[in-house]
Amino acid sequence: MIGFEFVLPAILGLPLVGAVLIFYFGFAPNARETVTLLTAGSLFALVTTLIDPVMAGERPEVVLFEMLPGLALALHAEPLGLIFALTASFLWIVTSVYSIGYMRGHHEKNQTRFYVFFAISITAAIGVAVAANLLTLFVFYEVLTLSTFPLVAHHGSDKAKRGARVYLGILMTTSILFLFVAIIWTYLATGTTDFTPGGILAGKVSGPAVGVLLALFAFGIGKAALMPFHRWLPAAMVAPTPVSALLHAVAVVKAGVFSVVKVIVYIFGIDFLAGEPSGGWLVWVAGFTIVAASLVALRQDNLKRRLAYSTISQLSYVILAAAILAPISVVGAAMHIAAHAFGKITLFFAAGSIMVASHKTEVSQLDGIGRRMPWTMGAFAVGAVSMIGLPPTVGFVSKWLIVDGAVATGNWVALGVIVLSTLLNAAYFLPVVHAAFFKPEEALPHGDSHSGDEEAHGHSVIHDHGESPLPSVLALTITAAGTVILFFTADAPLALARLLTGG
Amino acid sequence: MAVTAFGLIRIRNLFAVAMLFGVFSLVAALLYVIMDAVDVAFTEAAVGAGITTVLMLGTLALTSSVEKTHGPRNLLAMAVVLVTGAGLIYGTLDMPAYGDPDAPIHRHVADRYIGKSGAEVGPPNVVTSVLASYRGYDTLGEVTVIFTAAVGVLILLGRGRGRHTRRRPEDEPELWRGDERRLRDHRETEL
Amino acid sequence: MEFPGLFNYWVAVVLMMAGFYIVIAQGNLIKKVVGLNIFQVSVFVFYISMGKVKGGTAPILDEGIQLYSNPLPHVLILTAIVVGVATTALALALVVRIRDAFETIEEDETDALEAEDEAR
Amino acid sequence: MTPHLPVLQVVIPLMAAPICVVLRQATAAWLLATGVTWSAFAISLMLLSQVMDGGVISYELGGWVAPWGIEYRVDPVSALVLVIVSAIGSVVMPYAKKSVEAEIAEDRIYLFYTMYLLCLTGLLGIAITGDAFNLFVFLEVSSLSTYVLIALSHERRALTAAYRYLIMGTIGATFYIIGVGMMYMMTGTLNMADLAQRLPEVAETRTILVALAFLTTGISLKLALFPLHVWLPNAYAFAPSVVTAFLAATATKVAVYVLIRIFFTVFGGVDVFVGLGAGKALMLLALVGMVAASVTAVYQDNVKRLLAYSSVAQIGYMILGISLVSVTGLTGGIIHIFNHALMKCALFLVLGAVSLRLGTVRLQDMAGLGRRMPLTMAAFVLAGLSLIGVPLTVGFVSKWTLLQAALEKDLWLVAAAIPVTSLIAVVYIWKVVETAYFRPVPHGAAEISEAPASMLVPIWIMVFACLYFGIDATWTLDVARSAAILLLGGAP
Repeated sequence: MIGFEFVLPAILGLPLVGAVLIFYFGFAPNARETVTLLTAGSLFALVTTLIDPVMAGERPEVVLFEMLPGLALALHAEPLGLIFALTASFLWIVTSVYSIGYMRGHHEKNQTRFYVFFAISITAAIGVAVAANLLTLFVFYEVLTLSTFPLVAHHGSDKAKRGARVYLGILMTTSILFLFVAIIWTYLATGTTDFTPGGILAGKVSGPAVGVLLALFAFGIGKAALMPFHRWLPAAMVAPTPVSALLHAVAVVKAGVFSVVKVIVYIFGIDFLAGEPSGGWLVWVAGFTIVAASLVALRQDNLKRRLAYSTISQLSYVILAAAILAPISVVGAAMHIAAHAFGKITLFFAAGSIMVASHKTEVSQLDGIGRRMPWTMGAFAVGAVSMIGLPPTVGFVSKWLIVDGAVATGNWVALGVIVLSTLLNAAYFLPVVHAAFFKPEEALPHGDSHSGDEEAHGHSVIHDHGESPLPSVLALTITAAGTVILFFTADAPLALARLLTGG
Repeated sequence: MAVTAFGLIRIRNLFAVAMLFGVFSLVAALLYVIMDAVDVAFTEAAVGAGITTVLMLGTLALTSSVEKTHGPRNLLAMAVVLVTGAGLIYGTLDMPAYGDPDAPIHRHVADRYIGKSGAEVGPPNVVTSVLASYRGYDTLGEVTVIFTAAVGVLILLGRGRGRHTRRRPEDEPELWRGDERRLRDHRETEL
Repeated sequence: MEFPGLFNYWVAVVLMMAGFYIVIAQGNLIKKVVGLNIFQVSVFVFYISMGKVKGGTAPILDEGIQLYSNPLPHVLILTAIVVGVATTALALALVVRIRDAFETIEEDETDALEAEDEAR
Repeated sequence: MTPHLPVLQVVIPLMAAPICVVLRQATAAWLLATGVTWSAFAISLMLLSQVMDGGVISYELGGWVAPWGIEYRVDPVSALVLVIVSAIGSVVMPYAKKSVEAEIAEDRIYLFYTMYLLCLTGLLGIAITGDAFNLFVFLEVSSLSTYVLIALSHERRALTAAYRYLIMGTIGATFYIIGVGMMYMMTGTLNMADLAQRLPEVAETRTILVALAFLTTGISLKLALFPLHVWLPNAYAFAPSVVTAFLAATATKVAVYVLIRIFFTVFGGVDVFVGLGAGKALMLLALVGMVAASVTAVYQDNVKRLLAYSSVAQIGYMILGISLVSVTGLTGGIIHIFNHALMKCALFLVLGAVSLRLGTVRLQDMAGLGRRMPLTMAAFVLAGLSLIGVPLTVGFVSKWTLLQAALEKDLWLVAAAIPVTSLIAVVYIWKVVETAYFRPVPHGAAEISEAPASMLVPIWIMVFACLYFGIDATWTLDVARSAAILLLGGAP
């Protein structure tokens, strides 16, 4: 058994060392990619060593150093963070495999820069996951924002820069303007920023101030994409597909909702917040975001944009689940972080594969593509099912828990939202699947894509294409399988998630 | 004195301005004598009226001697000046009356200078004692300022010629000034 | 005795403001320097005024004199005068250089030329 | 040796300056100046450790007891400022050699170092002296040398910038003298500690009120407090690179220090902020300055001037910290003096390297520079992030402390202004970063190489300092806090 004082800094340092090595091996792509995969693999292995002790009830904490007097940069391991860290580190492996196929198949430039910043982003995401206090969380949160900027702006074109600017602008604005203030407020009110089971704010803040503080946190964590601060996600669609996967599944948005849940559970405390009526608005905002984003998704023809709005909607599921403030729904929230990660990454991988293989980006172009790319579209179908929340996928498990919590607390608003959005989810995903497999392939050549998307190179002739490169297909098959496997083995993560509420 | 000052605002010929400024300085020096500040009066007469005027004339020789146009009367400047002036007048209201021997200014540090400097330092001129001893450090600073200005002028105007003799810091300030003037005279003759 | 008591200070203030006005309102660079000098000299007058003791004499120790004017302001002003001249010398040197570079010593004209530089 | 440290601190560079003139040789002058600055740095560190261990040091010049003689007084605040000034002064020196050779005529270089040392002397003298009039003398030493240093640039606009600075600086100094004169008139002393004891008796008089107003205005001119900052942008933009880096990191900081001195030591026994209303007025100016100058910075095309406006905004932060009049606020103000010195110095040094290689610092000419000078621009990014206030950099520490101070007092508007200006900082820093990294190198651009090692090392020293003191701010915060407590405790 390795000591925690070693493991916790190690899972933080490993991807960082990886980043340095990747940079060093930039001249030799094969060596570089080997390093990436090795780092990702060993990171996941390291994180898994934390499972047993955490399950056994240990909550190890490591203080790295004191940053401000009385405020340390510290790491700890607890169930919620562990779920996030496991998800992120596992998906990093898969994403790396996929990236290799995608980046080479697509002849991207600046590949070394891509892998380096990807590794740094993972470092930051792990840092967010194991942060022991708000200050540490904030530090890694900002590092994550900054390190993903070069990824979003990867193409360097004007459009990419514009998208990246919106991305950076919104995330920076919300975090500095709201989150930063909220953290200092919390610190002044309580004298600490440590994440503590049961919360630290009880008795320190009361009345309307609780609602305001909650708002500062909820909107300040812009990565959770709560409306109206969701614009950065569609804007970031200019990035290459592996980056989208990183944003939507592996790290960024997950770090957002994770932080929100963590703040609700460990800073406010579920019981405290449940007793304060001024915090009740969050359910409404989250519910509104779910429905509104779904409606917008329905109208998007660009596949990636449709997925982006779907993400916005799904993220608010997590926030909604946490805001219901029932122990069982908080477990659901934790589960949904993992569930959505696996489902959405599959969908993005599929969208990227379609683009690499056929240069198609619009939903309306996908008629009959399932016959040319059966593996890809099969995986897409599985991912979609998980998004809708049907068995036998993990999406069903998390949704079930959330509904359970809503019923238990009699939160009919939440329940209505979930039912409605499930229908909407089906409405925007199933037609894609249907068209891919059951509509005949269009014979006429397509003109330039109407979206003007950078990645659509305007091939005027449909060329004969099959599946995308093997690594990509492999990756999306793994994640699709993951959603199914997690459904059948949900007990393990659930056991971990249940520790959250002491249940 | 006020007349000369206001005259300066209006006159455009810069030669006249320079001369008038000399007159202004001399009047100030006279005032100093009336107010018992003989040392200061000497310095003002020599430095203010003398050197400054020479400097100005020197500069005028190098540039143009007539001020070109007046812009429109600057109301903002006037407002700033009036506000500042009003503030100062307001501040004077609580000042001790002119020449009052009981004002705090005369009761604290100055007493000791007058009372003991003869014994502690030596020279009968208290100003000299204070300058050289009690506040000798200010004088060192003053020398440094002159040195700075001299080197500065040298850098700005000495066109690649490093011809100037080294002066030792313990020299009297007067000598320094003379040196500076020599420097400038030298430059003028070259042009 | 209120009025004459403060009269000296008021004169100093008026002179200061005349100098100050020249500095900020005049466009000619040399005249600004002149204004600066007037401003400073007036401050000196102000200092010397406060050092004066009615009935006192110059602070040179001598038998039989009891009342001296305050020597400290004199010392300060000696220093300040020298500093002022140094500043003036430097300012005038700068004016000469500006004249070399811009061929004018009027502020509005240098401003215009600077704007041209900016546009380049 | 040790008891004479305070005087050595100032006198060593002072004496070295004339020697520089005698040497008449560029390299020799550079060597001497480097040695002197580093020894000044060592002395300041010793002083700081002495002060932190043993309390305030008082040194009587010429053996005359204050208030009759002139006193040097070192407390945590002045010790910290001494360290900042001499540290920046010494770290810049290795960098200066190449940069100065490129920007200043060969035969004037030794005089440049003379001026540089004099400027250092003046700034150190201001920080260490305990006498109000002596401060004026050193203020003039530093100012005069600064004017010359700015005018040394071969850019002709530097001359007018220096002239404008001279006029405004002299007005500021004269205002200061008027203020000192009035205080002297009412108390009969010039020693700061003595003044602090005697002022409360006469604090109610109009004369003292006006004296305070004049002191504040005079110093505000020097520290470029909005709206008295008009001299600063051009002065910084057109001065030689080394000078800009040095001045940006030290000159305004020392002026802020003087303001702190006047408010908290000299007027320590007087209720300056609430009673005389200075707090509100300063806070307002600071806030307006922060926002207005930041916005102006966004529209600048010359990157040096962009950073100069950003300096004006950052000075607003310091003044804001002072105007909050709480231990936390003052700590924030003081620590920002330190932190901002580090990051601005780094940024301006980067620009010096850019101008050495590229010959210009205009934004459009910097396209694609990230590829051509990777190490230099990476330093710019890191220091820029610090300016924004990203965690793990010094900027974050300042903002954390200031925001905390604002929230302590429930000043929500102030609390909002701090993040808002950070966001504007994101905009102007990002403008540069994007140009340097995501814009292609213009066609036909001359081949350029990375900056020489003698420049990169100082740049990266500053950048690492930005990171180090951002990651572990306990030491700096301790010093700043003890200084703040001392200042608020009613003065030494």
